[in-house]
Order: sequence, then C-alpha cells, then structure tokens
Amino acid sequence: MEITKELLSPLEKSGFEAEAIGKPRTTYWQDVRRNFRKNKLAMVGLVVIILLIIMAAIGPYLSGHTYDEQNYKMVNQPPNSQYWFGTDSLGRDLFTRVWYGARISLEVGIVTAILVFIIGVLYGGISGYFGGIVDEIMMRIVEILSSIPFLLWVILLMVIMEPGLKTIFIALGAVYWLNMARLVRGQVLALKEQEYVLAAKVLGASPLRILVRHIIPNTMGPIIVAMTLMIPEAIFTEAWLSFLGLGVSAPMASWGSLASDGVQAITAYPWQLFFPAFFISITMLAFNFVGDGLRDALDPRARR
Amino acid sequence: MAENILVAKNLSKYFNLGHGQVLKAVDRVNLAIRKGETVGLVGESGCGKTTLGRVLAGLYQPTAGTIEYAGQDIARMSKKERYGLHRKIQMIFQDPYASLNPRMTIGEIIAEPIDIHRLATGEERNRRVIELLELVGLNEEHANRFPHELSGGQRQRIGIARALAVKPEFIVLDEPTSALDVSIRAQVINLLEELRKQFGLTYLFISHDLSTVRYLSDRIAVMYLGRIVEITESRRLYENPLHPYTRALLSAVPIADPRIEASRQRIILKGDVPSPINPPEGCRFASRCQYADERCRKETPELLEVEPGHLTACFKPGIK
Amino acid sequence: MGRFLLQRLAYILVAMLLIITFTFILMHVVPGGPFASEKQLPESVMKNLNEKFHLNDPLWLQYVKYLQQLLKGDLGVSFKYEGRTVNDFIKNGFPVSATLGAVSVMIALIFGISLGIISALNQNKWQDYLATILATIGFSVPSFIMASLLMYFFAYKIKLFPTAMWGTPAHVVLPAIALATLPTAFISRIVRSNMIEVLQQDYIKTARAKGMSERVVIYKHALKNAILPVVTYLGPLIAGVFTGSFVVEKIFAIPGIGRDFVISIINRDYGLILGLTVFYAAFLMVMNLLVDLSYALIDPRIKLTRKEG
Amino acid sequence: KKTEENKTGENKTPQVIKYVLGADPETLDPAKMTGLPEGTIANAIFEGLTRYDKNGKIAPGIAERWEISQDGKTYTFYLRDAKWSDGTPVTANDFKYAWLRALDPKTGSEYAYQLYYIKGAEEYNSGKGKAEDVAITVVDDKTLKVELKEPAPQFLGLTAFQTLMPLKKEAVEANPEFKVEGDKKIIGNGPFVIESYKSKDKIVFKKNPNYWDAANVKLDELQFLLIDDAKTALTMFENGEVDMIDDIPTEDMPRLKQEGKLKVFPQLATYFYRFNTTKKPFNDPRVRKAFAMAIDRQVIIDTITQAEQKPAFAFVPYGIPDADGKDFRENGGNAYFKEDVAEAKRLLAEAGYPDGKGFPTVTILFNTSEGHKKIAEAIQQMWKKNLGVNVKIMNQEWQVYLNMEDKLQYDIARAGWVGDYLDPMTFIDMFVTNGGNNDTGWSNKKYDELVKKAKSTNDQAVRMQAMHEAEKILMDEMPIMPIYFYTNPVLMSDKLHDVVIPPFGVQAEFKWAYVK
Amino acid sequence: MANILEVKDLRVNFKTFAGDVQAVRGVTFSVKKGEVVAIVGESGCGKSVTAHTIMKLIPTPPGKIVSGQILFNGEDLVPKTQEQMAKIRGKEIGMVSQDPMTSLNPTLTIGTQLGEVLRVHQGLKGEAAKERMIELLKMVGINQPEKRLKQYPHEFSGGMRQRVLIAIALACNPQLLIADEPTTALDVTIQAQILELLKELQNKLHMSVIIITHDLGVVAGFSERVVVMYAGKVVEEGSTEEIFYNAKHPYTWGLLKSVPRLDQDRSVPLVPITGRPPDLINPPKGCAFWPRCEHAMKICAMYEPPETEVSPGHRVSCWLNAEEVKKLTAKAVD
Ligand SMILES: Nc1ncnc2c1ncn2[C@@H]1O[C@H](COP(=O)(O)OP(=O)(O)OP(=O)(O)O)[C@@H](O)[C@H]1O
Ligand SMILES: Nc1ncnc2c1ncn2[C@@H]1O[C@H](COP(=O)(O)OP(=O)(O)OP(=O)(O)O)[C@@H](O)[C@H]1O
Ligand SMILES: [Mg+2]
Ligand SMILES: [Mg+2]
Repeated sequence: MEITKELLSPLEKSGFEAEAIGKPRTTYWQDVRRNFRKNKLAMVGLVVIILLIIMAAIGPYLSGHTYDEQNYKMVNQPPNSQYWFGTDSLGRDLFTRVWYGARISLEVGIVTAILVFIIGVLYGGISGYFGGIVDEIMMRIVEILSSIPFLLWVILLMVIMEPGLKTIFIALGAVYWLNMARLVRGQVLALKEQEYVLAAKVLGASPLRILVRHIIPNTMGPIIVAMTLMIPEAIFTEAWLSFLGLGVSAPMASWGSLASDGVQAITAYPWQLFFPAFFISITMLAFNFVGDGLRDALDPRARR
Repeated sequence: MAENILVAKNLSKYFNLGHGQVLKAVDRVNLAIRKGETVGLVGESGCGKTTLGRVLAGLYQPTAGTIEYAGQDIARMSKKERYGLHRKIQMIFQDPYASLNPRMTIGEIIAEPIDIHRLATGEERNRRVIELLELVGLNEEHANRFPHELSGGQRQRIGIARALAVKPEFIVLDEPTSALDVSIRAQVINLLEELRKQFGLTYLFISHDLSTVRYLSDRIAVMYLGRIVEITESRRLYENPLHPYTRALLSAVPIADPRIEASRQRIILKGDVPSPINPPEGCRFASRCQYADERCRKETPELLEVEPGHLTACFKPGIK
Repeated sequence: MGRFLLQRLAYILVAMLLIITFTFILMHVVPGGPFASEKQLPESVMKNLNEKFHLNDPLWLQYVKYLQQLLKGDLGVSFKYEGRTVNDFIKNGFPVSATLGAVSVMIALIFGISLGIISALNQNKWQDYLATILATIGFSVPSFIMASLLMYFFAYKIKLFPTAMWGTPAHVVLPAIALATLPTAFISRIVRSNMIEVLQQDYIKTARAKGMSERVVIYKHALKNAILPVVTYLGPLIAGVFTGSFVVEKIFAIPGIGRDFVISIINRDYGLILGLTVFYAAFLMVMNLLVDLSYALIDPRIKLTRKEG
Repeated sequence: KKTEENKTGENKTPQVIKYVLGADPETLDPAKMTGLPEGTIANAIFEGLTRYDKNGKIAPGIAERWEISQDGKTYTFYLRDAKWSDGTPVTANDFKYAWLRALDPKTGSEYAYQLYYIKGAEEYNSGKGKAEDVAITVVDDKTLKVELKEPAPQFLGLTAFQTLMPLKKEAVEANPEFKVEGDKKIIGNGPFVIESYKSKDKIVFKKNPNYWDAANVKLDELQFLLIDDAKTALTMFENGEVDMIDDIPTEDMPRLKQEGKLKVFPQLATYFYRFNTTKKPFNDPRVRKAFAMAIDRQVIIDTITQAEQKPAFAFVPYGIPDADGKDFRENGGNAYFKEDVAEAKRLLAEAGYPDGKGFPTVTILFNTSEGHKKIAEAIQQMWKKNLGVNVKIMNQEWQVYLNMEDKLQYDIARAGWVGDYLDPMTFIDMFVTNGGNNDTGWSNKKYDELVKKAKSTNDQAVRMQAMHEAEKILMDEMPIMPIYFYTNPVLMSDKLHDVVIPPFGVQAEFKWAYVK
Repeated sequence: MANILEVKDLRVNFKTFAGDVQAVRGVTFSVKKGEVVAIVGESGCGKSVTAHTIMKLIPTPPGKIVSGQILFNGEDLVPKTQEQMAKIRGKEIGMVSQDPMTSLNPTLTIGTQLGEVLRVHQGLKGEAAKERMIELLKMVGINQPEKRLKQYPHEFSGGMRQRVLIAIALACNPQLLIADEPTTALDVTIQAQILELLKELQNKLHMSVIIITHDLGVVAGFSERVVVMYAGKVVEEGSTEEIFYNAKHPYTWGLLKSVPRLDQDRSVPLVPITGRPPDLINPPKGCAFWPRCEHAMKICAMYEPPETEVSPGHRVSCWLNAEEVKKLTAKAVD
C-alpha cells in the first residue's frame, strides 16, 4: 500500500446522502410479492392451486365424457385409456367428475374461508376492540352458540332454504365463524394496546378506522393460517351437508362427496377414493404453503 | 409570564383491577403548563408518568379532577367535542418500533392525520406529506418505505412528523428518546428543540433520562408513585433539590466523566418502589426515605410552594 | 379463587339456561316429531302417544316442566327408546366415549408434542418438512376416511386388531388413532410454532448461559412454556373427543355417546336431544373451567381474576 | 349339565350364532315394538298363538289349534301346555292382558292399530270405549275367544306378530320397562331368553329350557350384534368375527356374488316412486305412465341394487298366496305395463309435451341414503335420455322428507312399502281415497269400492278377485310407479343351517338353527 | 497480570437470506484477572454477539465463527463442543443479560432456577443447595430469601430479578462475568443499586468483568478499561481515563459529545453523529466509519486504518492517528 498526500485530502461526500438507505426502492406490495416469490414452497403451492383451478375450468371437457353420462356397461372400471380415473358405480367418468368436483370444493373452501373471515373479523374485532362488557357478552354468545347442536341448525336450514351452494355457505359460515371470531378477538385484544393504535386514537381516528387500518391487517398471520386449515374441513363438511341434502344436488358431486362415496368402495374399487382424496390433500398442502408464505410475506417484521 | 395553556387540577387516574384492588396510577395531581414552555416529567418506572401523559392527551378518561385546556374543561368532554382537540394536543410515543403500524407506508402513516381531519386531499395531500417529511429531516423518498426499513431515529422522526401534521399546540412526549442510541438520541433532541422554536410548541417531556430532561426543560416535575413530589425550574432543581427523593434520583444519575464519578457521593436508596395498588397512608416515599418519621407515615404532604416557583410535597424540604 | 369459581358457576348456569332455550326452540321449529314414521299412525294412536309424553301441552308449559325436572337433576327420558332415561344413555355411553377420548387425547398429546418438538428443533430441515407434510395430511384426511383406512389395513388386511366393537384394550387402538389424527396435527403445529418462539426467548439464553445441557433446556425450560397454548386447546378438545364422535363410533361399532347426539336429532327424540345437549354444554363449560384452573397451575403468572373467553 | 351335553357328543362345535342385527332396538316391549329388528327379538323370546314355520306357513304356536266361525268373525284358540321361562304356565289370560295392555291409551303403543280388527278395540284405544267392551273372552285358562268387527283372514297371521304376543302380568308389573340389567329379566315364552343386553353392543340369548318345543331348539346361545355400519359388519363377517349379516354394501355385492357367498331371499316389499297427482304435470295419468315406461328397471337392479331384485310392473310383490293357493303375483302377472320408450314418448306428446318440450322441471324427492341417491340419479338420467325431460333430484333428512311427502310438497317421491302380514291387502288398502299412507292425492271411487268389497267378505275368492281388479286400476292410473320388488340378501357362514329368513315381520328366525 | 481472556481476530457471520451479516469482523481484546472492561458502541455494532460468542451461545446456524481464537485461561474455546462449553458456562464464566424481565423462566420458581446451577456444576442438592441459595440471595441483597426461593419471577420487581440473575451468574464463583447491558432496562435509582452491588461483588470475589453498555456514564463510574466498538470492530481501546480525556477516534468523540454536558443548556445544540451505522452485509470499504466521519479523508474510504498504539494500552484504528506513517511514506513517495 502506498499512501500519498492525495489520499489524505478531505473526502468530498458529495452524492453521499447521510440518511440514504442502501436498499432498492420498493413499495409494500412489491416487497410482499418479492418475498412471496422467494418462498419456494409458497410458489409451488400457488402454482398447484392455479393448476387446480385451470383443471377445474377445463378438466371436465378433456375426456369427452360428461359428468352425468352413465354407461351401465362400464361401471366401476379401474383407470384406463378411455376413463383416465376409472368410473363409478353408475359408469360415470371419474375424471370429469373429479374436475367438476374441484369446481364445487374449491369454491366451497375459498368462499367459506372468505365468508368466515369477514364475519369472524367483524365480530371478533368489535368484541376485542371494545372489550369490557361488550366483549364479555359477545364472547358468551359465541360460547353458547357453539354448544347448540349443529345438526338441528342444518335441518332447520334445510327446511327454510333451497338446497344449493348458497345454503352450504350459510351453514358452514354459521359454524366456523365462531372459532374465527374467538381467534380474531384474542389477537385484537393483544394488538389494541399497541402504541400505533394509541397514536391513531390520539389523532382522533374512529374505532372503525382503527380496526380496519391498524388492527385487522396486523392480525392477518394467524388468521391466514386458520383459514388455510379451515379449507379441508369445509370441503368435507360440505360433503356431509350435501349428503344430508343441503348442498349441490346429485348427479353433481364435490370432492368431499366423491371421497365419501369412495370410502364405501375402498375394498372393491380403491381408485374411487384415491383420486378425490389425493386432490383434497394436494389442495390442502398447497393452501398451507401459500398461507404460510403469505403470512410471512405480509409481515415485514417476519424477515429479519 | 406566559399564560397557562393547560391546568390539571386534582387529576386522578385509577385502574380498577377487580377484587377491591385499585391501582392509583395517578393520584390527585396538580400541574399547570404555560404556553411555549417545556415541562419535564421524571420519575421511576411505574410511577405514573405515561398514565398522566395519556390522560392529558385524552387517551384515558380521568377518574377524578379537571383538565383545563385553553380555558375549557376537556376532562369531561364527549368524544365528539374532543375530536377537534386532537388537533391541538398530540402525543409522541416511547417505542419507535411499536408506534408505527408495520403494514403502512411512511407516506400513509403521515397522511393518516391529514385524512382523519380532512386537512387536504389529492396533490395537496401529497405535498403536505413531503413537507412534513422534510420538516423532520427526511425526504420524499422515504414516503414509499416501510417502518421496518428505517432506523430507530428515523422512525421516531416519522412519529414526530405524524403528530405535527395536525399543527398541534401541545405535545406530550413520552420518552421519545429512551429507545434510541446515544448518537441518534442527540439528533432527535435537536430536532424536537428546533421544532419547538419554529412552531412555538408546548411540550410535556416525559423521560427517565435526567440529563436530557435537564437539557431540554424549562421546568421539571418529579413524580413518585402517582404523585408529583417536586416541581421547579430545571436549573434550580439540580442546584437545590428539596425533596429527598429528588436528591437520591439526581445522585444516582451516572455522569459521563470518570473524574466526577470518582468523587461523587451517591445516595443509594433501599428497596424498590412500593406497589401502587392500594398504596400506604402518608408520604408515599416514607418507606425508602432515611429521614421519614411518624408524621411522614401518617399524613400525606401536599405539594406546596416552599420557595417562589419551587413546589415540593415534603414535610422536611431540603433536609440533609 | 373461591369468588372466581362462584362467578364462573353462576355464568355456567345462565349459559345453560340460554342453551336449553335455544335448543328447545330450534328443536320444535324443525319439522317432524318423535313418532313420525313411514307408516302413518292412526290419529287415535298418535293422540295417545302425544299425551303420554305431554306433547299436547303448550310449548311454554313443556319448557317450564322440563326446567323444573332439570332442577331435580333429572335430564329427562328418551321419547324413542322405551323406558330409557337420558341418564341411562350417559351412564352407558359416556364411560366408553370418555375412555376412547382419553386414549386419543393421550395419543394426540404424545405424538403431537413430539412431532412439534422435532419440527421446531430441526426448523427448515427435512424432519421439519416431513412433520409439516404429516400434519397437513392429518388436517386434510377426515376421521371417516382415516377410520375406514385403518380398519381396512389393520383389521382386514393384516388382522392386527379386531375389526370393531368394544371390549378389550385392542379394540381401542384403531378408533383412538382415527380420532387422534386431527388433534395430533393441530397440537404438533401449535407446539412447533410456540417452541420456535420460546427458544428465542431470553430465559432460554439464560438457561444455556448457566451451563444447562440442551436436554434440560428443551424439556425443562422450553417445553412447559411452549405447551401452554396446547392447554387452552385441550378444553374444547376434551369436551369434543370425550363426548364421542358419531363417525368413528359408527364405523367401529363402539357403544359410545357420540352416536346418540346425532341419532337423537334424526329421531326428533326431544327428551334425548335436550338432555344430551345439556350434558354436552355443561361438560364443555366445566372442561373450559378446568383448563383455566390448570392454566394457572402451569403458568404462575396467570391469576384467576378475570373470566377468560 | 355341560358334561352331559358333551357326553351326547354330537355337537362338538359350540352351538352359538353371532348375527348382526343392526341398530339398537327401540324397546323390548312387544306392545311398543314397530321395527323389524325389534320383531326379530320378540320372535326369539316370545311366541304368539301362531308361529310361521320353516316354510313360511302359519303353524300352531302357543295355540295348539283354533276354530274360525263361518262368518269369519269369531276365532277360538285352544292353548297348549306351554310355560313361561320362569316355569309358570302360559294361559289365555296372558293374551288378553297383553292385548288390552297394547290397546290401553296409556301404554301409547304405536302398533295398537294391529288389534283394531277386534270388536271394541279401536274405541278403547281412542278413549271412546272401555276395556270391558273389547271382544276378547277368556273362556278358560286354555281357551281364548276373539270377535272381529269384520271378517279379516289376515288376523290369524297377525297372532304371530309381536304386538299380539302374550305377556305375563306379574313380570310386566315388576319390570314395566322391559329392561335387562342387574336382576331385571324379561320373562318370555319363546325359544330363547335374553341373558344380557348391552346397548349398542350386543344382546346375548340363551336357549329357553322351558319352551314347549325346546327339544327342537338346538342353539345354546344366540348373539345379536348391534352394529349399524354395513361395511363394518361385512368386514367382521369376512374376518370370521360374526356368522351372519343381512345388510350388505352394494359396492361389495358383485364380488360376494362372484365368490358365491351371497344368498338372496324374497322380501314382501316394493320399491316405488309416488307421483303428486294433485298438480301439474303429474295430474295427467298419461304423463305418469310415460314416466313409468321410460326407465330400465333391470339396469337399475343390475348396476345399483344388485341383489337379484325383480323388476316391478305391478304393485303387490311375489310371495303372497292367492285364493287358489298359488302366488297372487303370478296369478295377476307382473306386466300391467311395459317398458316402451316409443309408447312413453307418444303418451307424453299426447299430454302436450312432445319430446319433453315445455315440460316443467320436476324434482325427485328422496330421503338421505346412498342407495336411493344412485337410483334417483339413474332414473333422472333415463328420463332425460328417453323423454327429453329435465328432472332434478333432491334429498332430505328422513323426517323432513316424511313431512314433505305427507303434505304433498313434492313432484315425485321415492317410497318403499313392506307388508305387515301375508295378504295383498297390506299393499292394496294404502291407496284408498285419503288413506293415511296414500300420500299421492290420488283418488278413485271404483278402487275404493273394490277395497271395501274385499274387506267385507270372508270369501277368499271374492276378496282376491277384488284386489286383483283394484291393482289393475292402480296400475292403469299409475299414481305410483313401481320399480322393483325387494329381496333380502344375506351372508351366512357355511356352518349355519336351518336359519329361516322370512319375507316379512322378522329379519331372521333362529328357532331351528344349528351350527355344523 | 495475566490475561484471563484473550479474544484474537474474532470473526462471526450470520447467514440471512439477504446475505451474510458480518456481525463481528476481527475483534481483538483481552481482559486481565480482576479487571473491569467496558465494551461500548452503538446498537448493532456487535457487542452482544461478541459476548455471546465468548460463551459460544450464538445460534448455529445461522451464526458461525468464521475465524479467530477465544483464549480463556490460555485455552481456546472455539473448537470446544457444546457439551464441553456447558461445563464452563455458569461455572467459569457467568453472564447477566440485558432484560431482567424476560431473562428468567416465568414458569419455574426462583429456587429451581438458582438450584439447578448449583446442582449441575457443584453437585449441591437438598439442604446444602438451599443454604447456598439463601446465602447467594442474601449476598445480592434480597430480603427473606427463604420465602423468595419459592416464588416465581413475576412476583419480583425488575431490580430484584436482575439481582437474582446476578446471583445465578455468580453462584459458582466464576472467574469472569459478562454483563450485557445489565442496567439498561432499569431505573436510575435501581441502576445505581445494581452497579454498586456488582462493584462490591467484583471486589469481594476478585473476578474479571466485561460490562457491555451504551451508557458512557456507567462506563465512567464503573470500568477500568474501555473497548469502543463500531460496525463489528474495535476502533479504540484504552484505560477509562484515556478514553474520556484523550480519545483519538472521531467515533469516540462523537459518542462523548452527543450526551448533554452538565453545564450545557438547550441554546447550545448537541452534536450528534449524523447518519446511521453501516449495513453489515456490505460493510463499506476502508474504515467503516468514514461515511459518518467529519474528518474523513480519501484514504479512509479506500484502506482500512491500521492499529496504532497511542500510549501504552491505548490503541486506536484511524488514519488520523497514523500521522507518522503518513509522514514517512509521504517523504518516500515524493
Ligand atoms: N391499562 C392499565 N391497567 C392497569 N394498570 C395500569 C394500566 N396502565 C398502567 N397501569 C399501571 O399504572 C402504573 C403507572 O404506569 P405508567 O405506565 O403510567 O408508569 P410510567 O411512569 O410511565 O412507567 P415507565 O417509566 O415504566 O414507562 C403502573 O403500576 C402500571 O402497572
Ligand atoms: N441471529 C442473528 N441473525 C442475523 N443477524 C444477527 C443475529 N444476531 C445478531 N445479528 C446481527 O449482528 C449485528 C450485531 O448485533 P449485536 O446484537 O451484537 O449488537 P449490539 O452491539 O449488542 O447491539 P445492542 O446495543 O442493540 O444490543 C447486528 O447487525 C445484528 O443484526
Ligand atoms: Mg411510561
Ligand atoms: Mg446487545
């Protein structure tokens, strides 16, 4: 090393900005997206979900069979070149039915999750935010409702509503929101003492604004995880409700009902269980990965 | 002498813990703050500084007492009436990491008060945000960033900019620098002082850090277990502390000078601050005070003017 | 403490009253009745039956009578199963369901906690991924499929366990596993995330700095803190699992109480519906109370001052 | 005792049969029993005046013989020396007691109406008459005389039915709820006694040594397992854990048939669809007929039900003797209509819906069950293909379904009917105007008259003729569309012998059964 | 006097998805027997990592000791396994950490947490252990020690918990105590108590202490020697007197000037160090401090400054102090 006088002259810190941060400029959503993309598992999950949705859209038209076309000469066929996933006991093409089922089950899973999210967040948010006696009463109501037999409620729904997906959403929403409300309330209770909430209060923000802008977004982590876990449950409960007559009417079938039919045939025709069960598990895994990824990506503090 | 901007009389805030337990976080506090001055509020952890600050800022409803702000009693105001006041009284929080919503951009955070009070929209709003950022020594570029991308000092500046957005008159600063590094702390202190001069702000400066308080404040109030035990001009407090607690406090502050440190006589207090739950009769400090006698344990000393402009709540002010 | 208990008990009573009221209303709003059948009964027969069970009384009177009888500790009688009281059903079925439930809760705790710890200690390694996948499968395979698969493989194919019914300890294994699947998955996830969090706590660093071995750090210092949330989950879990599962009991032909919940509703067996609902709700609330109490045992910071939701 | 049996040496194999009964019985009180499982239990532990023999013929039971008056209204039964399981004799009083008990409004017996044939019975049961006015006379300990309102040839068969089984008064008063627990036992007079009963688990029977025909009872023990999951029961059967099941999952039928294990027995029951004849489009008999003709019954049987059911082109199932002793169905023929798509289309066009055009969307209502669903799906598809009509299918929880059916809130509703006794009347009188089980809104004067005629005579030839004619009207007008006649598929271990599977009343009769 | 601890060119990295954080970048210092050494520096400069590395307590992964030696009584700790370290931790080296509120296990009693150190390192059990525990609690000034042993941390105030932590750290009479900001979370009056206590115990037990702190006031009153760290490096090291009255590094000047002096009032603004510490994933070339340094020269941004011994025991790494070198080389080149 040679030290010259030149080297010892004062450094011109022009262009050097004392407060600059050595990171590229981003927005929140760019940041979320970038971090989500970096999460390999989450990306795999996302791709799988997209593939499933694409297949739900086009799958039913690929095999050349319709979901209700019965071929009594080809009942209970194992997978073969004509029937890729085999056939069921009425000789219907399982491939087509599985992808029709995907439409229903994915819709049920996702819509229920969103519905439960909205109700649970509103209810739990209000309960937790206002606290005190309001919280006490609202949470007691939740506790009492969760003790009332679900089946009775389903039968009632069945009597007053047309069977169909809408009814399913109501029935599912009616049960699952209870847990979601509990979860949200716990989160809100913890968050409402955060200083940024107090800061908003001092600024004169309304309770609604505080809930929507400050508290709810910060409860997203556990909520997203709970939502992903709810999806398979909703899918199977839908099957049970459909079996009871609440849901989509036959010959339309969902993954859940295909699986419950398949279970009956597990000894004789195992593929009738395998395909729907396989896709449910795959969906579940995918949503799980996406959920975890989203949770991490949405939370700037998660990346240290 | 400037007029009082805020006068708290017999202000109390109790927290009901149930089972007959009452936590007297702030207990019959009298405090007058003059327009344009900085009042420091010091005291040990848990003595009620934050609670007092939050009551003044309207975050808590006081249990008893009045707060007159510019001649109006704001303690019993309805939410609606109070709304406009949010613009006059603001608060800056201790923890720069917790006081900014991690999921909002800096721009959004600073724009929030502008939106709440509909102070500006569209281009005007953006301009205001940039103005405010520049005011606290940041720039436009920071508006797109997120709190986690900023340093503690920068975050605290954001908090300050947010409070300034509504053009307040009075700001409660709840330990705005205690979470910051020494080097950064100086930046924020300088900024606060600059802004005070520029906008004629009035500060209630809450802190543990006595050297900073002394540096910044016109007057200092010392709190102990929910009560103010001494209040006077800052220089006077340092030169002639009258309350035994104040003296102990001052002697405990380490001074960054080994020679002074070596020659200092420390008053080491025994024990901890007693619990504010159902506090004992008499002077709250009696249990740790080396001069306490029967009377101190039985009667509660009032905050009285012992010298002109120097109030203390002690039966034996200035005893050595 | 005493006060806390009193408060809770008072609340439980009020809640029970509301639950009974709701269920009563719901039950009567829904069409059907305990004596509906495919073969239409002559009117006179119907009348006799209704009289026998006081179904001709105005609803409010039935309601009041039920409450009176409940105050005497009598949960009522089944309208469908001749001469059997709700107490009989509970006496016969509950011990069975509870035994099965206890075993599955044990399984869920042992496997859930182990899996969670393995995951947490090997965060983002293959063990963690494997545990994640297992848990996900646990979440996505419902008990009826699990039960059928278990029966197919372990009873039918390799004949390791009896197919169904109740009696010997061997009969408990398969249904208990089927019941434990979901809770195991759940517990493993809870333990994993809490373990990861707890391991970053300062007191763990303190324990290490004291020279404690890794085993002591994990099992003595971390685990107790990491399973606290599991305790909260245990209340509803025990209430749910101990009161039986319709599906698992049906598939494994287990004489538990889980089936009665569903069948009573299908039969519109008014007495049984109400009685079992009262039982379930009371059990749930008592379990939650016990959880709160045990919470205070595990976590000394928790004081039993406020009711928890 | 054991050593004695061993000495006789014939039976090395333990004489125990494990049979899967199904769900828990609702009661063990014969007066209150309604279902088949309960009937099966009653039949094992009690015996009425008569009992069906191995061949399904009415045979003497507790009554050794009987006399029927010329007008067919007075029955006199002469009882044999039979004993209750506690050793006391069975007397005519026990029958009178049991029957009056069933009729007592306070008992709340659902099947009390099975005794309505007896003079004064209905009045007593509905609170309008007195017990003394019910025409049951105990002539002496061993003679029982009964007077009927109208001639009812099926009455003799009914005396084998659970509601009419005798009860020992003291035993009933000691154990009014018919419990089996602790020292509470049911005192019966049948081939077996209940040794123990564990709800949702099993009922264990032992041979009743005091049974009058004990010499012909070879089983030492009989177990009814209370398992209501068919799949589980099948697995247990295949694992050798039970000896006999009769609820078989359809998925496994082909395999079991292939393996030759499946035995199929006739059942006195018909599977059919009701049409709501009170509203469009099924108020038009042509539409109803078109629908009935446009499905392929054999396909449904071959691919769905798979238990060798017979396609039904009439309503009354096989197995009921006609006046001439031959089968009622064979005499009447099973061909009141044909499956004929062209004809169906023609009829539909005639009714104003050529090629199904303009036909409203109608719904098939059925109660929740996998099997009903598949049949409905298949039929829906057949109608769509053959008639070009769009049919929806909807399932409902059992009670809701009953309610909707009863209130005629349906277009097409699935139904099934099981005979209570061995006479066409158990099927035919369903569809009289406003009949409690009509549920179609259909009404036909001629039909009503024919039923009345059949009911008011004792002359079998006239009765049967009237019922044949009535059935023809039913099939012409077609308020219902028969689909198939049920069968009863059973899986039985090869060791079992002489287990009788009757077509109605009970699921299985084990009196003569043995293991070898 | 012998060195009890010598840290030589220690480098520690943390793997993160953004890159490797070079938390400690060649730290060298030593501690003599019975000496109190303070490590000061801004947040994030690597003080805690250094301390934890000495105890081998950094989480691995993501942390990794890249190079260097930690000689404890002449024995290198770097190659030691966790099991071997467990025998040293708590016995030879005690540690008190920053936050007393979170550093005790909330679900175990104080007695359990104190007792297990005695059991593991000294095999003390039962009565003997109890006696020792009571003695220890008395030593750190906790009244009614017997009763206190059965209580849980939440029943203690912050100051008391810190005393308990000190008792735990000192239970086995360690030769070295590492106190990582032991008073930062405490009130001034309690801080004074704790520092007093530590000082007293240090004298009594003749142990060496490394105290990590932000607070120059604490340093002034407590330590004999000061190590100033910046961006994972030691920039200046010397006796307390030297550092306070004869500091040579601009960074040390900055630290000293940013606290208001006693006679300073608000008419005189404070002199803060502008900017913020560098990103340790990509530390700047040359001297890490140059972007914030008022005296920065071109050379500062190009070459790392060499270490100069200003006076015996006072070392500094800054080009400003390499005056002679500069003169010498300047002549030679011209
Ligand atoms: N919401 C609340 N409910 C119950 N008690 C409270 C509440 N907020 C504060 N307290 C109690 O009131 C007392 C005063 O608290 P406060 O936060 O005002 O003290 P502080 O002087 O600001 O302390 P620090 O210096 O630690 O910030 C403490 O004992 C505290 O535990
Ligand atoms: N587990 C870790 N993973 C990644 N980086 C880490 C980890 N632990 C510490 N670091 C980084 O190492 C650097 C030094 O941290 P260290 O905790 O030693 O700072 P410090 O001087 O103790 O600061 P403070 O005064 O805030 O305690 C920081 O930049 C920090 O981000
Ligand atoms: Mg505070
Ligand atoms: Mg640190």
